[in-house]
Amino acid sequence: MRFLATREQRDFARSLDAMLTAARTPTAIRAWAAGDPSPGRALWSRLAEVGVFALAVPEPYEGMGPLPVELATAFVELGRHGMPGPVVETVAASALLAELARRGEDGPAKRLLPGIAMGGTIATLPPAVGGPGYALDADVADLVLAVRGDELWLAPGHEGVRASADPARRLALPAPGGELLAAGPAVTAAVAQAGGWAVLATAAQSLGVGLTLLDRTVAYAKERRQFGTEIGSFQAVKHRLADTLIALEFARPLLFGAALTFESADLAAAKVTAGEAACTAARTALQIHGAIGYTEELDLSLWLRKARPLRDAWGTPSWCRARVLDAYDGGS
Amino acid sequence: MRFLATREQRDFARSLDAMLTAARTPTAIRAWAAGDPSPGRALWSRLAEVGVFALAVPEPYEGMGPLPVELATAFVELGRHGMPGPVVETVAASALLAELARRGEDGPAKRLLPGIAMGGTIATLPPAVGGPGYALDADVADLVLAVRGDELWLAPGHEGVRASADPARRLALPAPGGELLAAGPAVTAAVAQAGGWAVLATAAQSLGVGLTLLDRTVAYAKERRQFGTEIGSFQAVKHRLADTLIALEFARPLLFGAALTFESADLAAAKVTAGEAACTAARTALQIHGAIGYTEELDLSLWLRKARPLRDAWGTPSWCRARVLDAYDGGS
Amino acid sequence: MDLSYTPEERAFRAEAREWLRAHVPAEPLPSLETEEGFAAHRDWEAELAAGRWSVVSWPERYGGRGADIFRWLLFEEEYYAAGAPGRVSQNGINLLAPTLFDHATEEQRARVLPSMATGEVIWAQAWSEPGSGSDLASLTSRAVRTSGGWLLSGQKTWSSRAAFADRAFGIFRTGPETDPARPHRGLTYLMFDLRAPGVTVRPIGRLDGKPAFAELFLDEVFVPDEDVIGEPGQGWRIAMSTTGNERGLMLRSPGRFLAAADRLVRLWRAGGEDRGLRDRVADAVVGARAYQLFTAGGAARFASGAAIGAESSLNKVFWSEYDIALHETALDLLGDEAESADGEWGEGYVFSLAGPIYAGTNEIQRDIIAERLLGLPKGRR
Amino acid sequence: MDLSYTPEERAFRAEAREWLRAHVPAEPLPSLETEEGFAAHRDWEAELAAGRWSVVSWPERYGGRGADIFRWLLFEEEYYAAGAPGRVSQNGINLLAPTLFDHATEEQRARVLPSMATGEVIWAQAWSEPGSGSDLASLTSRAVRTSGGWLLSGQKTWSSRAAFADRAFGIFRTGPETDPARPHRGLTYLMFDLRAPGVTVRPIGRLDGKPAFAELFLDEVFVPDEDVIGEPGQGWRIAMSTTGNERGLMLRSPGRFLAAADRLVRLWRAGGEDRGLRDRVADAVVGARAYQLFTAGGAARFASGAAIGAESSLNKVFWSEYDIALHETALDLLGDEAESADGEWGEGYVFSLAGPIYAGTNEIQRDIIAERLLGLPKGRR
Repeated sequence: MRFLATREQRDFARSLDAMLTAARTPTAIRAWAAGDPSPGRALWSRLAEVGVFALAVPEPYEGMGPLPVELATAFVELGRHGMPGPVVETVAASALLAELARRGEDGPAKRLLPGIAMGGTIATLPPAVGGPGYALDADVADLVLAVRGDELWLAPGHEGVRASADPARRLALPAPGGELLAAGPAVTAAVAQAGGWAVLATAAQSLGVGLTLLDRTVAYAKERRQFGTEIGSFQAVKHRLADTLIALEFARPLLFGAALTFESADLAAAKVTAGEAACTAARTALQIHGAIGYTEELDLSLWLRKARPLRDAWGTPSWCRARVLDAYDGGS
Repeated sequence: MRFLATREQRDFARSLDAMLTAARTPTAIRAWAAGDPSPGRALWSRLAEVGVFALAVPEPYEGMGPLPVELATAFVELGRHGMPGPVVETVAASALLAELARRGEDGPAKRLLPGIAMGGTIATLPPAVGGPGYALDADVADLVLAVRGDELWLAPGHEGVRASADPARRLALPAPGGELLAAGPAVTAAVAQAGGWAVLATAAQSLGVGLTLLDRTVAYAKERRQFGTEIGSFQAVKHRLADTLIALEFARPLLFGAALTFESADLAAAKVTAGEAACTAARTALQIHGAIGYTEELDLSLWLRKARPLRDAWGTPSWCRARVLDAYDGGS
Repeated sequence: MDLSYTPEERAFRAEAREWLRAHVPAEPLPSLETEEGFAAHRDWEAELAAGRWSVVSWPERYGGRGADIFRWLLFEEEYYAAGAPGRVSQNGINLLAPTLFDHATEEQRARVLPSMATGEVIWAQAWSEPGSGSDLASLTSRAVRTSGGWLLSGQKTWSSRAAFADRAFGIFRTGPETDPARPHRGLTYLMFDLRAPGVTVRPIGRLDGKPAFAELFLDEVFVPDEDVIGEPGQGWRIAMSTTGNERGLMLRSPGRFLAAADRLVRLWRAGGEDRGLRDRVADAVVGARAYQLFTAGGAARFASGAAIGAESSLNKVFWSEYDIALHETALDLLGDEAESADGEWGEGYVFSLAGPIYAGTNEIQRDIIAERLLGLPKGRR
Repeated sequence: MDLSYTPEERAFRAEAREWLRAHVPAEPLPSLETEEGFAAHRDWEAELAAGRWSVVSWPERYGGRGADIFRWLLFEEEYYAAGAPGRVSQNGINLLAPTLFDHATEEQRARVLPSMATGEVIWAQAWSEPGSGSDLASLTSRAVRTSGGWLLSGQKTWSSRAAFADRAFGIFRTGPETDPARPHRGLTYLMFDLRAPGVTVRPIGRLDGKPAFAELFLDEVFVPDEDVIGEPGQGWRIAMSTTGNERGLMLRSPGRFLAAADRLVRLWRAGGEDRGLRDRVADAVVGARAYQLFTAGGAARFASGAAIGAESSLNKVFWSEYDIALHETALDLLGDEAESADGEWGEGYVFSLAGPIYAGTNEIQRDIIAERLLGLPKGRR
């Protein structure tokens, strides 16, 4: 048992970090929110080049997967840099098609998976559980899937876009009708599998969002002076930042543990813990920044607004906690 | 609307405070816990002399009541000084007998209320709702009541004493059998009325316990030095004490509001809020005192151990919150 | 001790309720942080003023009803219970007006208050500066003496409502360069026109993008002597004297939270009374009641002549944390629909997040509570 | 990155499980904070030692199995899952033994460790003094040079287990009078006999009255040179070097919380799965898993040669708050029966309350996290 990232995994994270830092994601996020997805699409392609969208895709379909630990690693970086777009949904769609193929229905996989893996296809679909059924960024996506009962449909686009609390998230229902891709129990099983990947990716993204909120706030607390001293020397500020670090650092092992076991309870535990930790980080970041943190023009807002929607997407905290206990059958 | 204590109410509180301070209640509390109730009984008589046990007793039975605001005022002081014994239960018993009398069954009231009001009778009975049915300090009480269905019984003593988390609270079941005092719907109504008084008195006692925990901790924080300075100058200590004060000061108006309206939702709101505030004060007091606060020999322990049992007695927080919503029919 | 109302108070409440029932718009107005919504809210202020409900606690000669604090609290309860619009005039009414009553000349009051009461002039506050958030004493914007008045230069920020408001008030340095030992000296309280030459207003979007406040760039903006409040150099004392009065009770009226808790219970019941969130819903009801009663006690002390001092810090921390908790509970009740919530819950949540920051951060308030109410030693914070 | 066990590890786990199933007392032992319970727990230590399970991570020559940290964690999981008794030897095993491995002579190890492993000698710690709780560097108890050894004088307090233990260890001032600028200088690490002439042990009752610790009054207590660990004057460095190693991972083993969460779920299910407490029960399960995995990561870093530094402060704050939350949830599940709960929930709750206080208060730990892990400036605290 060596519960530590391998050198390759660390290098993968570092190279994504470097690429996304150089790409100045805040510009892409603001453009995405303003209805111009082109900088985001350019970034999408670069992520695909290094394999991010191939991690849930099996090799026969131009993928490298399934590699859940690497996926979690990548999505922490996507969260840290605030990558816009239906990144989680694209992974979920790829996992869905891959599982369908594993169960014998490989037509849709053959047709659609290579495009996803290579980055040419941005896919989306509504979360499998509860919710109003919005498919994130369906207005931008190349491929909108919809699950209706035990049928998988290729939707003919989307209906009107509705605002999210995070302007870089665009909510729309898949349009009715379209093309039936598959039906029956294999679809139901594949939807469940896709949900697991989405939960994992969302948890990772949440953790990354929380880490950036903490990093930026620590940096601000070291700079900002009030009452003649850096505010980071006030014990109330220090302790709140310490508690935020604790929340994030105990979410991290749950995330990678879930990537390794892929068990429903572990996935749910990672999701609720990372989601709540990111929200804690958001509250901390806002309070310590004060009024400046409450403005949309500071880039901090790009992460602040993401924390809560990610906490609730693909399984609210309540849903996650229910899953933890449903599956519980004793310690270790 | 003048939601302020009158001069008489303030004077009443001040005279109780002076009496209990002079009486050095910690000695009585420790003796009570060790099985020697005599100092506690002596205090009991002095409280009765100034009318504390007459506040829920109507005038025809040697009482001064009903005076719920004065009762709440007195019980804050009892809590502040940690008065041992079934003070709440005695008030509940008196309210029960008074309500029975008001509903026409005045035999038990005539026989038993004067003794309670004058302080000669220490009474107890189990809480009306849920719980294991222990009558507090039944081993010391002169009068043990028991409600069985819609019957009120005078129990022939108690069964074995069980330990409480607060050694100054002694738990025992009323012994079976005894004398039937009353039966029928009047008993049920009187039990409900008694519950209201008990909730009020317990909430007041909790508030008093919390106030003392805060006062003693503030005093300690001003004295105790570590790292070359009073620990009360550390911001983490200051903020925790400030939050404790907020919790207590927002419980106080709920308590007196409940005394004025005597509505079920207001009583429950006061109880849960004062009970939780006292527990907050206990956690704060323990943490700021550090190891010395964790010892039974420091008098602080006498209040620390009381906070949680009082929070749960005569209606747990969950029960109280349910009452708040049961009765809710819109604001103001 | 009592909680009962006089027949006159009950009649006042009934009159307010009836007027509101007849006049409150059936549909919510557009957000007051938009140009369209600002105008709609200004119209609503005029309508309130026409019914003499815009400033009930002011003397009648300025447009009020001379209501005491108990009636003011009753009015607020009715106002929020009726679902009436947010008050676009609140900066003027809650911050500037008390200062005018305490420190202005009768001429200034007669000139400023009536148009504030009708919404004809909407006021923005101009306290903070980029380098001076919580540490207000370190202000550097200056007012320099000129013939017949003063010339303001410098930068203000977090000026609520300034994106669309007419005039503003704040304190400016008129004394010698900042003396680090006595930073509160040499500040002067002034009113100025947001459309005067030399004023540049740059709206700032808050988290949801709405321009809830603005930066003000001031370049030799002329302010006539008649718009100085109190003595030059006394601005700090004047500004602080109003923060210690009943403002502590009026910053958020209990009526707001009673109404919000009511909506929350309705949301909870409509969703099937989720047992997992029951305790938090109950706590919202209890908290609103606690705040109502705490305020009633404060009002009674105030009415009996006591000053509202550091205890307004208890109030500030309580309501600001309460407000966030209430909105978080609502969003959790909405579950995965919370993301697309707007209006009372979505915008309300964003608004609540500012509570622990503005009007003295909660960290500062807790320091004040610890030092002034508990007597703990001053630390370096 | 992986979470799998080798066949050898699985065999080790199976062996431990089987031994524990055969040996763990069917009924809980009396509380180890009573004389009777202390003796029963000492017997249990002997039984553990007979099975060579008392100190699995020690070398075989001292009674251990040379288990690496992964096996130690596995053993702990099995130990707590089996409901085995608390470890009365833990002060010696967790605090003194690591110091002996790092700083003692071979003679000292051979003399001290075997009797510690069997429970023949139970060790108490003697760190704190009445004026020095969190501020350990301000210690004033002294060791004065005498022929062939040292004479200890002064007072120690919060000495866990000392009411019934045999020997104790701690640091004493041997250098010049406290230099306020360098309070850590001149301290020496010593072991001494609690029954030696000059030692008075005064048990102190904790909140539930049980004598979980004691005051030690020392009046010229002779300590031979052979019981000094490391160089005289180096006591601070020696004491601190062990707090920064794997002790941070071993202070509370994950197995304890996995077992406690398991009991909590059983309590919740037995009570009908109260929906109002479901989330807190789930959080206990999640927290135990998080702590298990966090520790697994720390163990992997430790095994790969990294030092466990300030991150042990993350661990300390987490488990201590977790432990209280878990017990509070249990007591809330018990509702109005909580007052009369004893054993695992009642006594466990009292025990949990000490967590945020001892081994460095959580306030100090948060300062360390902020300064060493986040790089925030040192404040005056």
